[in-house]
Formats: sequence, structure tokens, C-alpha cells
Amino acid sequence: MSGFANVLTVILVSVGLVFFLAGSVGLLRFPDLHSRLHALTKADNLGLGLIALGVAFQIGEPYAIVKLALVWLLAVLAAASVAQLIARSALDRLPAEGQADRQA
Amino acid sequence: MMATIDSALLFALTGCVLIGLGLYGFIVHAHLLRRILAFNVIGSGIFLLFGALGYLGAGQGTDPVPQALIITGIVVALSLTAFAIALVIKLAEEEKTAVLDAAKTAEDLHE
Amino acid sequence: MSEFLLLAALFLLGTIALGFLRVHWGPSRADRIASAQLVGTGGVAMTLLLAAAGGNSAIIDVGLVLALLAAFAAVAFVKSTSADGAGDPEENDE
Amino acid sequence: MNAALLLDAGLCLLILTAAVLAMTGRDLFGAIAFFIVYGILIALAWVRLEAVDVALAEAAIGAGLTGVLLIGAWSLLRRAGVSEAHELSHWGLRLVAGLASAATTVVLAAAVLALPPGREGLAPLVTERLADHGVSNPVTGVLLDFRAYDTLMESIVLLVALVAVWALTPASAWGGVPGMRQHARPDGVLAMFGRLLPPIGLVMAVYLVWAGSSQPGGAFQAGTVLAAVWLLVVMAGIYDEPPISSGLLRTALVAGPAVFLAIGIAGLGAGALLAYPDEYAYGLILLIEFTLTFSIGATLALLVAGRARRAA
Repeated sequence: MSGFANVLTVILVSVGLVFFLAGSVGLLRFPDLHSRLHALTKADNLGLGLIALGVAFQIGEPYAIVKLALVWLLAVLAAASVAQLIARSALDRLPAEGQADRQA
Repeated sequence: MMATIDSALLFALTGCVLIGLGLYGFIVHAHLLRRILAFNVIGSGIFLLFGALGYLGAGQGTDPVPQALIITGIVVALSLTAFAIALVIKLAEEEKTAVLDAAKTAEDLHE
Repeated sequence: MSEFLLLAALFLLGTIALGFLRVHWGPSRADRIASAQLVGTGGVAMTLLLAAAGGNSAIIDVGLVLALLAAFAAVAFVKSTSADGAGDPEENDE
Repeated sequence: MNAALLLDAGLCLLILTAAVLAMTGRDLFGAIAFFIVYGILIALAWVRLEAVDVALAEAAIGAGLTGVLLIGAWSLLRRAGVSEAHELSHWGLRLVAGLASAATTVVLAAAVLALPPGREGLAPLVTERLADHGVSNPVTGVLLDFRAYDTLMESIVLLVALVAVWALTPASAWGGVPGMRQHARPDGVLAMFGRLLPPIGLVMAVYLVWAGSSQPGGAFQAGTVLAAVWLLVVMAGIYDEPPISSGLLRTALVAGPAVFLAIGIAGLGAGALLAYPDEYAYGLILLIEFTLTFSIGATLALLVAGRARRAA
């Protein structure tokens, strides 16, 4: 591995980690389920994309890089679908849960 | 850089604790779904102990024979879990309970 | 380099541990299952870092399987919240 | 202290925390959520132990199928009106259970620590013999060659478990369709997800079997992915489960073990039960792997779906 690739990996992975941290902090600090879902799906998947890109600079085989891209696409697809479904199903029970949240 | 023999020892000891934890859960919970969870924790603890003891060192990985047996074990554990869950659901739908109560069963027999 | 990647994986483990708090607190079931999803995404990222650290690209396959299946539990949960337990939360939308 | 050991220590700590919370959490659903998390972490532990084949199986089963199975069961129990109340057992029982479990752990740990250091295992022997049969992933070699009878028995155990689940079917639904009829908004997110993911899953399953002869992967991992994908198609309301009396379905269930057994018996001609002639070994192993994947996928999917509930 060249020094340049290593520098890129360190930068990309580090920024990715910051997004993961932001996602976790958001998950803990945001006041209700719907805002917490934002933290989860957006920050974490951006973090995953950056880490995948950083790792791609360390892996030589071309088909492994295709797999890295597929991992990220799958994660984004799954997170987007699941977040939408969870948010929608929680909306049906919002009054009761909203109050519980405010008390907590 | 991958794991070392020290790390393998760590995983083996974790497996020992998991077996104990699962055993505890299995004894203290009456709810059958919780007992199924406990049974699975015991199982994966045994697999982890078995696999970690077969770890040969960095670069060599884990011995293929334990690996093959563990894969077999994981699949069998899943099939038993599915069967146990089918039994619990049957019990729940007929008796409205997920607890095996020895006293209650005895009463039913005398009625 | 692999030292850095392992430390990065350790950092991810820390963010996963933070996610544990939300799985534990809830308060709603949706919160618990959504944060379990966070652990899944973190786990996928960890497999990628470990693949690079160990120079073993077969580990990426584990990440691939995790990414494919990590959402299934959440789908099963969402179905269980529908009226008859077999539906979809969006069914009755205009 | 180096980074690898630090990472492994952190991972072990997190695994134990997840297990404790799955065992003692007050909320049943929370305990199930922690068990799913626990499955993901155990898969990572296998990655750390360089047991990628096991990690794949654990990722597919522990983190995927088991979660669907447990949440489905939880949902059915709730609908059946079963109490979820966390009844703490008598403190005396908890004390005795705690002591007994701690003693078990201590004895096991002492046994682990007493093992002599330095081990060679069976790996060299496996590698040495593998060269004759064209399969270069040692785990696949062990599963389908050296310990093929284990794998054959296991595929039969899976079938027996399915028959046992089916045996719980009431007479009125016998030969019927498992589970409730699943439905979803046809142009909704769930239906879209259920259409997008399966093709990717199918390609991945084929890849896992194909790759399984030379690198981590194989029939069990691929079969689990197939099962999961089928469950998603059903959950998204795209296709219904087949009736369990379907001849095609039953053929799919037994095809794997049957082909395996037939080749095994034919092996008698080469000297022993389940012995493969050297020149055909690679082809035969691949044939068994592919049919086994198919049957394992069908069996696991039906095991998770449970007994028949509706008339066909």
C-alpha cells in the first residue's frame, strides 16, 4: 500500500467514525422516536459509506471493492425501508407514546 | 493483525461465563420464551468455548474440524428452537399461558 | 495500518455500547428494535475494518450477509404491530 | 497492551453485557432485542477467531432468522393473550441458581486454564488430505468429505424437526398453509423492499455455495440466506406460503438428503459408505452442496413459518 492510500484511509475512516458517534449520541439525546430514527439512518449509513470507501483503499482485489459497494447499498436500502416502516407504525400509536416520552 | 492465543483464551473464558449465564436464566425464568433464549445462550457459549479452544494462532485461524461441527450445531440449535417455539405457541393458544406450572397440571389431571 | 484499523473497530464498539443504552431504556418497542438496527450497521462497519486489518477479503462476505439480513427482525416487528399481525403499517394510508 | 487484545476484550465485555440483559431484562421484548444484538456480536467474535465460515452461519442465523422467529413468536403469544409480566422467582431459587451457574463457570474456566499450551489440532491432517479432492476450503472439506455422515445426519435432523412442527397441526388444517395470510400495501415500502432484496439474496446464496469450495461459505450459509429471502417475500405479501401437502414442496425438502444419501450409497462401490472416487470427488461434492442448499433453505423457511393454520 502506498503512503497516499494510507493517508486517505485514515482520513475517511476517521470521519466515518465521527458520523457513527454522532448517530449514537443522537440516538441517546433526541427527545422522541421520530427524531431518533433520523440519527440512526442518516448518520450511521453515511459513516458506513465513508468507512467502506476508506477500506477500499486497503484492498487490492477489484471484486472485493464491488462487494464493499454492495454492502453499503444494501445497508442504505435496508435502513431507509425499515426506518420508514417503523416511523409509520409508530405514528398510529403516537398520542399514548408521545406522552410517555414527555414524562420520561 | 488478527487475534492472538491470549485473545482466544479470552473468548474461551467468555464462553464459560455465557454457559453459566444461560444456565441461570434457564433456571430462574418460568416464561418459556425466556427459557428458549437461555437455551440459545448456553448453546452459543458452548460453541464459543469449543471454537476458541481450536484457535491455532494468527494467520492459521480456527481448526476446520471444530468449525464444521459448530456450523452443524448452530443449524441444529435453530431447528430445535423453531420446534420449541411451535410447542410454546400451541400451549399459549390452548391454555392461554407460556408457563409450565407443575401444580396446575396436577390439578388438571385430578379434575 | 492494521493497528489503526483495529483501534477504529474498538471505537465503533464504543458507539455500539452507547446504542445498548437505548435498547435497554426503550421506552417504546420501536426504539428498542431501531437501536438493535444501529448495532447491525455498526457490526457491518466492523466487519469491513476487520477485513482490511486482517487482509482477508472473505470477511466482507460476513458484512454482506449481515447487511442483507439485519433488517429482517425490524420487518417482523413492524408486521406484528399491524391490526391483525400480518399486515403493513402503510396499508390504510390514502 | 496491543490493539488486537484491547478490541477482543471490549468485544467479550459487550457480548457478556448483551447476554446479561437478554437474560435478566424486565421487558420480554427488550430481552429479545438484546438477543438479536447478541447474535450480531457473536458473529463478530467468530470473525476475530478467523472462523469466517462460522461467522457467516452465525450472521445469517443468529442475527437474521432467529430474530424473525422470536419476534413472530412474541407477537403470536401476545395475540393469544399470554401475560408478559416479569415474575421474579423466589429469592432462594435465584440464589441457588446463581451459585450453581457460578460453580459451572468456574469449573469450566479452570478446565480451560489447565489445558496444556501449544496445540496443533487437526488442521495439518485436513489440509494434507484435502488436496486429493479438489476442494480447498478445509471447512467444506470436513463437512462434506471427512465427516460427511455428520452432515447427512444433520440434514435429516432438520427434516425430522420440521415433521415434528407439522405434527402440531390440528386435523382441520392438516395439509394446509403455514401462518396467516400476509398482506401489504402493493405500492408501499414493504412490498418494494420485498421485491428488491430477493434477487440480491439469490445471487448471494449462489455465490456462497460456489465460493464455499475454495473460501468461506457453503450449503448451510447459503441455505439460510435462501430461507430468509423467502420469508421476506412472504412477509411483504408478494407470494403466499405453499400448502404443506404440496408434492413439489415435499420433493424440494427431501431432494438434498436424498441425493446425498444416494451418492453416499453409490460410494460403497468405491470402497465405503460416503466414499467419493478421487476423480469425481469435486463434482460430486458440488452437486451435493447445491441440492442440499436448496433443501436446507426450504426446510429452514418452513420451520420458521411454523405449523399449518389455514386449509389449503
